[in-house]
Order: sequence, then structure tokens, then C-alpha cells
Amino acid sequence: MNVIARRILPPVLLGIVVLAAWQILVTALAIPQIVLPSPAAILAETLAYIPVLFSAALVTGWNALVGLVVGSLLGIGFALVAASIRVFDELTTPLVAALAVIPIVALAPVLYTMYGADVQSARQAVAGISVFVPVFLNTLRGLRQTRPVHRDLMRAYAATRWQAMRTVTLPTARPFIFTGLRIASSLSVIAALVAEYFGGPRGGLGTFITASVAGSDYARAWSYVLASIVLGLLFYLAALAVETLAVRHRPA
Amino acid sequence: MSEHTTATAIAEHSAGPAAALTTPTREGSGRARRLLMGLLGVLAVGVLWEAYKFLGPDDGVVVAGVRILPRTTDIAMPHLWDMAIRMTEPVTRAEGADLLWVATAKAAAFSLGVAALSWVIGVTVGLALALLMQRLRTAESAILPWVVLSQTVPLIALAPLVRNWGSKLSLGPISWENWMSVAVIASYLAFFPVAVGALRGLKSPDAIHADLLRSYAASWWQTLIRLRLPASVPYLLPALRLAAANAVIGTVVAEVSIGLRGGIGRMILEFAQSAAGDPPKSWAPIFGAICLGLLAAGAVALLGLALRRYRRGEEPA
Amino acid sequence: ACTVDDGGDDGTGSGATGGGDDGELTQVRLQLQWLTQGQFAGYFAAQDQGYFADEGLEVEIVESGGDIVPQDALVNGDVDYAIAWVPKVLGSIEQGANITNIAQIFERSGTLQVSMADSGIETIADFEGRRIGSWGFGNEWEIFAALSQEDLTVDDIELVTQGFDMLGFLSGDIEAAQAMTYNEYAQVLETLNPDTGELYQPEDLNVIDYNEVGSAMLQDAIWADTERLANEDGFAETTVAFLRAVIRGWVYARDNPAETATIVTSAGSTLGESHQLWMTNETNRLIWPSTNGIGLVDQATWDNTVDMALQTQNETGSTLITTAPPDTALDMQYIEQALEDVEAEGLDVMGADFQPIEVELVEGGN
Amino acid sequence: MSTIETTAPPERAGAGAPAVAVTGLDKTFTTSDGPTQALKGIDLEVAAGEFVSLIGPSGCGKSTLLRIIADLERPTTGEVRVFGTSAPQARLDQAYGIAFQQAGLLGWRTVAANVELPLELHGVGRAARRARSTELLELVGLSDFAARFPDQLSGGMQQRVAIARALAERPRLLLMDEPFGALDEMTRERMQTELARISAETGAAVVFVTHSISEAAFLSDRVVVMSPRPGRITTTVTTGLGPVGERTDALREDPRFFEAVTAVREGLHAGSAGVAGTGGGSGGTGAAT
Amino acid sequence: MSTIETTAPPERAGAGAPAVAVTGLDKTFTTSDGPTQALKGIDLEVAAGEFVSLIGPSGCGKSTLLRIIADLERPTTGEVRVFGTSAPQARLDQAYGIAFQQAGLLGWRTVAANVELPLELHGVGRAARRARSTELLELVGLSDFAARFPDQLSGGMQQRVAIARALAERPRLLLMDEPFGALDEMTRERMQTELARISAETGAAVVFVTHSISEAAFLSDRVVVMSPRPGRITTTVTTGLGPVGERTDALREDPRFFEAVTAVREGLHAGSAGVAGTGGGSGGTGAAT
Ligand SMILES: Nc1ncnc2c1ncn2[C@@H]1O[C@H](COP(=O)(O)OP(=O)(O)OP(=O)(O)O)[C@@H](O)[C@H]1O
Ligand SMILES: Nc1ncnc2c1ncn2[C@@H]1O[C@H](COP(=O)(O)OP(=O)(O)OP(=O)(O)O)[C@@H](O)[C@H]1O
Ligand SMILES: Cc1ncc(C[n+]2csc(CCO)c2C)c(N)n1
Ligand SMILES: [Mg+2]
Ligand SMILES: [Mg+2]
Repeated sequence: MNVIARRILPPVLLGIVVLAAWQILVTALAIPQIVLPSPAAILAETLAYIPVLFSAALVTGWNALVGLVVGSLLGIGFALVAASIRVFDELTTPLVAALAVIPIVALAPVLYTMYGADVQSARQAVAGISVFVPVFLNTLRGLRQTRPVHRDLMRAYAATRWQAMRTVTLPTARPFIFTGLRIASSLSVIAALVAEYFGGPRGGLGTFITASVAGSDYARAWSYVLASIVLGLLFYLAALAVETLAVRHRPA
Repeated sequence: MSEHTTATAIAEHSAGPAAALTTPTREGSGRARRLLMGLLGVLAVGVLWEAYKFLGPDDGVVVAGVRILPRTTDIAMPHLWDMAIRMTEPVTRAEGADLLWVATAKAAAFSLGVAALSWVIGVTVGLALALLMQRLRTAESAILPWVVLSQTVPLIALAPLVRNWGSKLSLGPISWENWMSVAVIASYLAFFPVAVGALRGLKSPDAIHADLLRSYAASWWQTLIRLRLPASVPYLLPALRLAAANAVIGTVVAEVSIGLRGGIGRMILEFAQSAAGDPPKSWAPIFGAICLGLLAAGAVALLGLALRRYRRGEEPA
Repeated sequence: ACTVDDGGDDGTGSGATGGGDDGELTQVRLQLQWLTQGQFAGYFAAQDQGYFADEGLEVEIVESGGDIVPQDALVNGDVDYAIAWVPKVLGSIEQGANITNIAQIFERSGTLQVSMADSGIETIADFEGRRIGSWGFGNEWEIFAALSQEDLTVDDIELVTQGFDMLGFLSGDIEAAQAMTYNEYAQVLETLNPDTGELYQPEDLNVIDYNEVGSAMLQDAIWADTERLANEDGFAETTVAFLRAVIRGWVYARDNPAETATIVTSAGSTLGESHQLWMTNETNRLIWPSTNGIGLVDQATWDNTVDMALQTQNETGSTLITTAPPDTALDMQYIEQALEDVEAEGLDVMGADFQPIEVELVEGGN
Repeated sequence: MSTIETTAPPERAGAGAPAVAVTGLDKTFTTSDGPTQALKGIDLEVAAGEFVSLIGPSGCGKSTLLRIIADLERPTTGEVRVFGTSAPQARLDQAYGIAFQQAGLLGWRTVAANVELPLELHGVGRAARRARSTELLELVGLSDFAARFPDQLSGGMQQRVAIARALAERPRLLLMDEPFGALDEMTRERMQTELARISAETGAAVVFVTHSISEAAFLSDRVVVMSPRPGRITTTVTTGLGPVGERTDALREDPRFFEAVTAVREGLHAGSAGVAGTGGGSGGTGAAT
Repeated sequence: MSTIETTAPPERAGAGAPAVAVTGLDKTFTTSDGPTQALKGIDLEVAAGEFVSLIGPSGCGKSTLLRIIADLERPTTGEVRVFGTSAPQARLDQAYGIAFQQAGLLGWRTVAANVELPLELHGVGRAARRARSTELLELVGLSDFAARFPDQLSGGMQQRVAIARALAERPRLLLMDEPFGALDEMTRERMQTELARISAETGAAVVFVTHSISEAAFLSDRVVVMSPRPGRITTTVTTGLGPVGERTDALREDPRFFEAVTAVREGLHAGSAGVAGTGGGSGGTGAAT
């Protein structure tokens, strides 16, 4: 009850106000569809195209998911190695920094050539690379949060490396890993979608956005954008849910 | 969506202030060593590239119908030396054409300019939002979810719209230019980490500090200047670095989308035309983009150096 | 003499008023549908040769990029004229764009579907079950139209989005790639064939020409705002003047392909020399020889494109347009007037004896 | 350490009134688990210049009471007057100085700048600020550290800076929440002696929260013993060890001091008997009021 | 609180040897500012079953000495033997239990699971672990909190869990670094009494670092007083208050206890005279060895 009043109501109200203002603006100033479609028009378009939206979201979502899973696994794995082998960390620091600043638009064409333009792999790779960076950085940071007193304790218990990793290092890093995953979740959707602009099989949200825009069908383009927002949100919420399940008790 | 989790997301991502766990012995010899190791790392990737290109099958490694490792043809993976040599040759045979690396540097400089402006806009907007959210709890709960949601919008889809709307604007004598659209799109990416990071930073002072200032009957403004802003620096700097990277990425994407002439994005578009016949050429803008991003991140690192008084107790990065 | 705008302008774009006889040049903005390149050779030639200035026009040529929709820039009032493909604009018109095709510059479609000689793809019917490339951005409609002629649907092929390059095709990921005669086809011919160690030769490729298939749609046309044509004082005259200069430009390009290619390159294109020349030459072939005079399209050809747009479905089941465009969508009076004017000067607007030149492509197009 | 001249503050309104007068104070926190009563029926008067310690088991509401006096927390019911004015007014008037359990220094300010913070906020000029901080750092024995940053100081030194800061504006009332909790015993005893002297010299009243029985006994005119939650005042022990300003280290080995300690301990154990598992210890004398 | 049966550990090798024997120990840390000598010429022997406290000003090296005994830090020169074996061997043998200044609980484990941690790491079965943690939590008075998480506990309670954890494997040597520093006085006194009993019952030797003079005096057979940096042992005070296991709250009001306190204080002040500004206090009796 209280949570609804404090957490849910304000953003929903703000959203409604903004949408209403948008609708009124478009109606009152008779702004043509081609300049700015009204929320009502977008909604109508969305409702009319639900099956298409759904199948497109499925294509993009699947790529994002594969990228998310593979990128996260690689990110966590590399972070584990970097945390335990200092040389590896030093070797990879500039590479990760570089990876973090490569625009998808530059990467996508290259990856399409390397992996093939007829399969979804290149898109999944694009998503995976965008996921890798935040997951790697957060995990690495998390793995370095081990408190000295815990490290001492493990040493005092003559715990093996693996035991220390399992009982102290990983659990300490866990919230950080999930933070990385949360960021990565919606990022993976955007990356997979943007990658569609540069080639690959048709059928995803990205290709349909471009197709609609090319015909000035902005209401439909927006309905695809809307679907991609919903998809991104779903990914985010799923990451949040996994986090809540995995970190049942979040130490203050 | 939980307030805590959303608010922490980016700031944590971007390495909030680390505990005062300084290991002083590490630092002194570190700098030169890190540089050397970094170079070695880059070298290692180069060796890996060539080694895989040499050993790997032309059609890549395909497992169960999925290509796990890339193709190794000259088109897919040009030799590094070919890329390097191509860099020193003119862009085209046309008279007066720049050398490729010169053209790339020029394009990078152009994009950097736009990105810098986007960064400034993004940081300003992000800070303003953070202040608003810090000041008013209702504003925070109303805005923050939308701020998070804003980042699920594929900005590439917005680019043509922004250009369309921008062209409707004319601010007195100043007319809307395409590079402004690019800046708007890039700042849309840049504002997010700042808003979230700054909010976290502004809320970072211990309760005891807030109490102290309250006991001094300090005004909100005094508290902001003396306490909240300085305390937020360790959160802000990683956010600024992220914003810089995002500004660069956003600039390049928007340049591609809008076709703004002069920058790296445009170069990607143009060189794609000869990607098949002249594969090493299309790598130039990629290296340009990387240098650009690293340069931007480096600039923020300098800023961090200037603000190091506010980062005491942070683990040296 | 030759300025290409990189996008910036005064934002109003509606400066094109009045004739050119008061000594002051009339500002005109022309929106291209892609980067500066030989595809738009005629406009750059007109600019360079001072044909626009002769008509009292100061023309600014505005490039576009990946996602810029020229007809939207026109509708927004950013520019006075825009170059765009007819099928794409038909969609925009249905969405409320009130614009008119004032000159159908390209008479033929430049779109090919290119496949390797050994791929066995020689007709549209062979598309079935194959990986067929298209850029998207509305360039896919010709494929859809061709498919429906063969009673195929999108579901019978595997449609792959092509990037800005032909690498997907060359790597074999795309079995039949969309290619403009003037651009992507040349990109392939500028690439070393790993089997022969030499550049790809036309014999190495199967080419399906949509003009021959019968599903070709009208491409580069010049569009203007219907409202302004009808109501704005002097705009009609400006339009005719503009078209006169454009015609002269294209005639110049036809007669001087090499010079024109150089003009385009110095206007800021980074395309290689041989590629630029190839593009200029091939573009000429889409215009010349002209049946009715450059820019003039007969109603039947137009209706043909409209009919395809009405009938062809894409993979989401929607057609490009659901109702026929208003009659104002095509208005040939300005080009007719312009043709008449320049023909009076003795200009050859038919190019009946046009002969394309031989262009030798070099690796990378450089 | 030399004795530093800490002049008494100029007379202000309500000088005749007690430093602190708390009547019928209740405090209930509403948390997500429901309401928690932290304080119940607190009546407390601290005379001007008096040194009063609050002692009691953890969670009994000592800090809460202090915070209410400082107007950092609002009472649920009851009244708080500081030098005759309301608590909010007293805060605006800067009638008190405050020091917390944690030092709470600003990490980006030098030690001197930390001490000067309240002066800076209230518009005191640079030279006057510098003079005052020099004086105060000498008082707490950190003159050599004026230009250092807090993270270069031990926890104990940080706490001493915090105390200097609390004294910056020559308040007539000092509110201190376990300020010596982080100090080692020797420094702690030294600081206690200093604080006794300072409070006497400045004539400031002190409300001092502590966990340490001996600290409370050594420093206070009166020790207020509180019961576990909901915090009530169960006993008030008047130490009777003479003027606070005259207490020196010798007192620590004085039998009267042991008596006072024992009295406070008894009071504590009696107050929490039946709540915690352990009963009170064996007998002892003490001047319980 | 009921008395819990804490059986003595089975005999192990080197049972006749002293629990701790430190000879000629120096410790120098190399930092970026150059070397810091933390300890100098430390000789210390702790007999099996003996309770020895280390006291001294902050930074004098108490923790360092303890950490060297625990093999968490290597000595620069000198030798450390624990029950006749080397310190590293003793660590591998789990010859000691340890508790730190900070509780250092794992926030994602329940209280019981925290106590069971060392047992789990050393392969003790689930049932045996549960039985032991139940026993220990009763010992420290936290039976009701077994299923809670550390952040739901007060700082004092957390420290009690840490002590229970240190006792989990029935070590014959307990190393404790200010384990009661965070507890309030009452709980602290109670825990002291408990610790005295436990150490006697288990027969474990204890090396106990503290800042509190009274705590050291109350708990120890011997109090080792250290000087400021570089840490040296300046005095050893034998409290002479009888067997540690028989010390109860009554002792706190016993004149013999005050004497021991005074002796330790004198030792401390003497040890740091000339270093800190304050000289030793006035006279008093104490059994300084
Ligand atoms: N802001 C708050 N919200 C809810 N409960 C609070 C709050 N502040 C304090 N409490 C509760 O009020 C009670 C008294 O807390 P307080 O901090 O005053 O105790 P204390 O005597 O200072 O304890 P300690 O000796 O550990 O410092 C505790 O039960 C505490 O949990
Ligand atoms: N890892 C380290 N590196 C460098 N110097 C250290 C290190 N650990 C301790 N020191 C230094 O050694 C000295 C002794 O430190 P130690 O922590 O043992 O003191 P202590 O007596 O336990 O102090 P406290 O009572 O404050 O806990 C200090 O000067 C400290 O700064
Ligand atoms: C983003 C994007 N990529 C490719 C094309 C394909 N295309 C169709 S016409 C044309 C101009 C002549 O080459 C080109 C390149 C496009 N329109 N937009
Ligand atoms: Mg408190
Ligand atoms: Mg210590």
C-alpha cells in the first residue's frame, strides 16, 4: 500500500501527465503524423500489430539473451582470472578500456564479415561484447571488495584458495556482479537491436523500425520502439528478479 | 523497480569510491609497469590475431552450425600490417587526398569536438536532474524510473526524429544545424550515468555529516556546496568517465544515422563502400573511434587528477 | 563555385521565391538521398558549371546519411526539393506527406540482384529457399514485388539485411545480394576473386535486372511541396528554372562523364576515382537514352509503380500503401515546361545516341 | 600541554535559564516493523555549566535524547528548552556545539579547515578562523597536524579534531555522543582530563553520552542512568567529586572515585535488572539520588 | 546464563610446550614513506592455559604482535613458536582461534552459519556443526538469533558471534584483538566474566589485546604493557587476582582489583613517559614484575 503510494504512483502519474501533454499538443496544434505521431496513434498501431511486434521482439530478444548469457559468462570468467592473476589484469586493462569505447556501429559491420551476415551470431556477438564490459568491470571490482578482516580469517583457518573464493570472495562480489548484470540486461537489447541496422536476417525490431521510418510511417516505427522499450524493461526486471532470488539476504 | 537497485546500478558499475584500502607499496613502481604491461597486452592481441588468422580455417570454426570463431579471410581479418600500411597511404587516388591516418585523425578531432559538447550538455542535464531528485523525494521517485527507462530506448531510432524536430526549431538568429542533432543524441546517452552517479554521490555523505551541518543551521545551498558536492566527487568521476565514453559512442552512432559530414561516423559510412575491395581501409575509422574514446576517457582522468583532494581514501585506480 | 552543405542551413529552407531577374540569387536547397556521389552527378555538374547561377538560383546540396528520409526533410520545410525513390515516397504520402513528383529523373531502375555464377540463381523463381539480400530502408519493395509475380511470398525466401558493403555477399552469407548497378555491383567488381587472384569479372556473376523482371519501380525523382507549387508566388517559376538547370547538368554529365566524376569527387566524395567514374557512367545509363525527354514519365509507367505499391505485401502482411495516392502526387507540367525551354535552346534532352563509356575498375575502386 | 585561554562566550538571552530542560519527553520511531518507543517520560534538567553524563545499555536511547536536545530529531511528546528557548531556536542560535561517536570529519578538508567549518558557515573572517583553529588544535594537541588530511590521522586524533570543531564557536552547551569511544585508554584518560578542564574554563554545560562507567564518574557532576528500551531515567548519581575543573589524574586512584564508579555500576545493574539476564553485582556504596 | 560444557580438546603434539614463545622479535614494515619499525626486541612467553593481555597506546604494535603469532604477518627477525611448532605450522594445525577488532562476520550467512564457518571449512559434518553452534550461541547468549543475519544484530551482538566462532574448534589458544572494543560497558563486563570462565574451562591460553586498563586487569594472569612505536615490552604486571576462572563481578569492587588497575596504569604511563606529553599520574601500588 505504502510502497505503491511512494514508489509506483509518482512515476506512473508523471508518465500519464507527459503522455497527456503529448496527446494534447499533437491534437491542439494539429501536428501531422509525419512529424510527431500521437500516443493514441502509436497505441492503435501497436494493438493492430501485436503478433508482428511479438515475433520481432522474439527475434531481437533471443539475440540479446544469447549475448547476455555468453557475454556475462565471459565477463565473469575473465574477471575471475584478472582478479587472481595480476599480470593478466595488467595486460587486459587497456584492451577492456578500448572495448568500452568502441561504438556498436563501428563494430557491427566488421563482426558481420567475421561471423557471417546470414546468421544471428554477429548480432549476438555485438550484444555479448556490450554486455562483457560492464559485467567484467563490475565483477572485477566486486572481487576486490574482500575485506581485510575476512582475508585474515580465511588465512587463519588455513582455507584453500578455492575455499576462500567460495566462502568469501565470490559472495562479497555477488552484489557487484548483479549490478553489472542489471546494467547489461537492457544494454544487450539495445545492442542487438542496433546491430540489426547493419545487416543480418530480417525480422527483428531494428529492421522493422528502419523499414517503417523509410516509409515515414512514424506511428508504426514508434510502436516498434515501444516494443523494444518493453523488451529492455523485461530484461531489466528479469535481471532484478534473478538478483533478488540469488541475493536473498543483501547485507546492509 | 527498486529505488536502491536502480540508483546504484551505474555508479557501482563505474566504480564508486573504493574503501581506503591503500597498498602503498604497489603504487610507486606501478605506473611504468602498468604502461608496459598494457602495451604488451595490445601486442598480445595482435599476435593472437595473426596467429589465429594463420592457423584458423578460412571459414572460421563452426560448431553445430554456429560459427564460434570468425573467418580468417583477408576480407574478414586483414593482416595487421596491411592495416598499418594502408594507414600511411592516401585515402583515394584523387589528387590532394589526405593520407588515411591524417584523414582519420581529422575525423576523430571533429567527432571529439561534438562529443565534448555533448558531454557538457549531458553532464549539465544529469547534474540538474540529480540535484532535483536529491532535493525532492517525490521528484526522485517520479523521475528516476523514467531515467532508467530512458536507457532502454534505442537511440539510433531517435536520430532521424531528433533531426526532424530540430529542423523545426530556430533559436533567433541561430538555426538548427545537423551537428546539433548529433550533440543532442549523444548527450542523451551521456546524461544517464551522471544523473544516477551524481544522485548517489549527493546522497553519499554519512548521516552524521548531514546532522552536523544541520546542527550548524546550514542552508540547503551551504550543505550542497560544503558537503554534498565535494562528497559526490568520487561517485561523479566514474560517472563522468562513463558519460565521456557514451558521448563518443552516441556521437558516432548519430553521425552514421544523420550522415553528418566530417566525423568518424561518416567515415564508417563512406569507407564501407570499399570494404570489399579495400578491406584494411574500413578499419581506420574503428581505430579512430577507439583513440577518440580513450582520449575522452583520458581527459576525464585528468579532471580526476585535478580533483584528487576530493578523492582521498579512494583506492588508486 | 561548388558548395555542398554538410547539413547546416538557415532552417527555413523556404527561400526559393521569385524569379531570378531581380539580380539577387534565389536560395534553393536540394536534399539528396545519400552521400555525395556520382548517383547525383547531374546536380553537382549543374552546380559546378554555373547552370543554377545562370537561372538565378543559389543551390545548396544537402547530403543525407544512414537514416535520413529525404521526403521528410522536404515535408519539414528544411529543403525545397528532395531526391527520393517513388515507392518510398508513396508510403510517406499515405502518411500525410503532401508532396509532388516534379521530375522523374531516372527512367530505369538501377537495382540488381547479384549472385555468383555457380549459385544457380538465374531467375526470381530461383530465389525460393535462398538467402536473398536487401538493404531494408524501403529498398526491399522491388524484391517483394518480383516475388509476388512468381507467386512466391517472403516466407519462401530467407531475407537478409545487407550492410553498407558487399562483404556479406562476397563471404557467401548472402546468395543473391541487392546491388545498384552504379555502386554495389561495382564494389564487387573491384574485389579480388580469391579463386582467380584477379578482380571479379561480370562472367563470374549472375545478374537479375528488375527492369527485365518487370517489377522495377521508379527510383530517383525530384519532389517538391504540393502546397507551395500551387500557392506560393513564384515557386512554380523557380521550380521550372531549377529543373532547367538540372536538365543541363545531367546533359553535361552525359556528355562529359570523366569531368563530372571529378566534379563530384571534389565536391567531397571520398569514393575512389574509378568507382566514381563507374557510378557516373552507370547513372547516365539509367537516364539516357530517354524516351520522353529526361524527367518526363508517362502516366502508365507511374501507375505501374503505384499498382505494385498497392498490391505488394511485405513480411508483416502490410502493403506499401492501401489507397492510391492523390493526383497531385505526380505533376509533370514543370518538367514539360523546362524541357520545352531547353529544347528551344537546342539541347538534346533525349540522348538517343547516348553511348556509355568503358570504365576500367581498379581494386578497391581507388 | 599548555593551558589555553578559552574565553567565556558573551552573555546571550536566557542566560539565567538552565542549559537544558527536558520535560515529559517521549519518543517513538515509526519503522516498517511498526513503532519503536525509544524514550519514555524523560525529565531532565542540566544547569548552566553543569556536566551531566548519560549512561545506559546500548539502544536505550542516549543518542536519541541527545539528538532531540540538538533538534536533530523531534520529540513525540514533551518539551525541550535550551537556555530558555526552544530546541529549534537554540540550534539556529548556535547555542550548542556537538561531537558524535564517529568523528565525521570532511575528508577533503585539512584538519584546520575542518575545525573552521562552523565558523566559515557563519561568516567568520579568514584570519579570525585561522587564529581560532590554531588555538583549538593546540588545545587538543594536534598543532602539528593542522595541514594534514583526516585520513592521515589515527581514529583517536580524528576524534580530537571533532572535539576541537565542536568547541569552535565557544558554545555554552556541549553535546557529546561517546566522543572518546574510539580512543585508546591512555589518550582517553588524557582527553577526559582536558575536557574536564575545558568545560570548567569555558563554563559550558556538557551533556555527555558514554558507555564507560569510569568515564562518566570521572567527568560528571551528575550521571544519569538510563534503562533499556524504552529508555527511562532510572537513577541519577551525583558523583560528589568536587568541581569538574579540578579533577586530575590523581582522582583516578582516589577511593572516592571508586565509590562513584561503584555507585554508577550499581545504578546501571539495578536499572536493567530483570531485563538482561544478569542480575546486579554485589554491594557497594554510592550517592544515588 | 547457564554454564555450558566445553570439553577440553584432545591432547596434541607439543602439549608440554608453552602456548606461545616469542623470542627476539622485530617487525619492520616497508611503506612508500620508507620503513616503519612496528616492533622491537619482543620476548614473550605465554604458558598453556595462561591469560595474557597486551596493552599499550594506539599504534604500538599490539595487533601486529598478535598477527605475527597467528602467522598472518611474518616477523622481520626473531622466532615465534606456538605449542612448540612454528607459527605457520600452528596455523595449518588450527592450533588457535582468533577474533578481531571488527567482528568480520560474513553478511550473507546466518549467525549460526557464521559460527559454523571454520568447522565447515575443516570438514565437520552438518549435524555436529549445528550442535556446536547451538552450544556456542547459548554460551554467548544469542540462541534466539541463530537464524538471523549479522546486519540484524547490534555491533555488540556481532562481536559475540565472532567470539563464538573463534571458540568453535575448541582451540587451546585464543588470540583476541580488542574483541570487546565495540561493546557497551555492561555487556562488556558480562562478556569479560564469561570469557574468564570459558578460558578457564577450556584450559585455553589467551593472548588478549585491549585498550582498557580495567579489562586487562580483570581478565589477565599477566598484563604485558607495551611502549609507543617502535613497540617494546616495557613492563609486565602480574595481577595476582587468583585463578582467572574464579573471577566474578564481585571482584570489580574489590580493592585488590583497584590495585591491579592502578599498577597497569602506572606501567602504561611509565612506559610512554617522555613520549606523550603527559607524565605518569600520582602514586599507587601494583605488583609490577
Ligand atoms: N532513526 C531511527 N529510526 C528508528 N529507530 C531508531 C532510530 N534511531 C534510533 N532508533 C531506535 O531507538 C532506540 C534507541 O537508539 P539510540 O541510538 O538512541 O540508543 P543508544 O543508547 O545511543 O545506543 P548506543 O549506546 O548503542 O549508541 C534503538 O532501539 C534504536 O534502534
Ligand atoms: N600492513 C602494514 N603496513 C605498514 N605499516 C603497518 C601495517 N600494519 C601496521 N602498521 C604500522 O605498525 C604500527 C603498529 O600497528 P598496530 O596495528 O599493530 O598497532 P596497535 O597497537 O594494534 O594499534 P591500535 O591500538 O590502534 O589497534 C603502526 O604504526 C602501524 O601504522
Ligand atoms: C543505410 C543504408 N544502407 C544502404 C542503402 C542502400 N542504398 C540504396 S540507394 C543507395 C544509394 C546508391 O548507392 C544506397 C547506398 C541505403 N539506402 N541506406
Ligand atoms: Mg548512541
Ligand atoms: Mg590494533
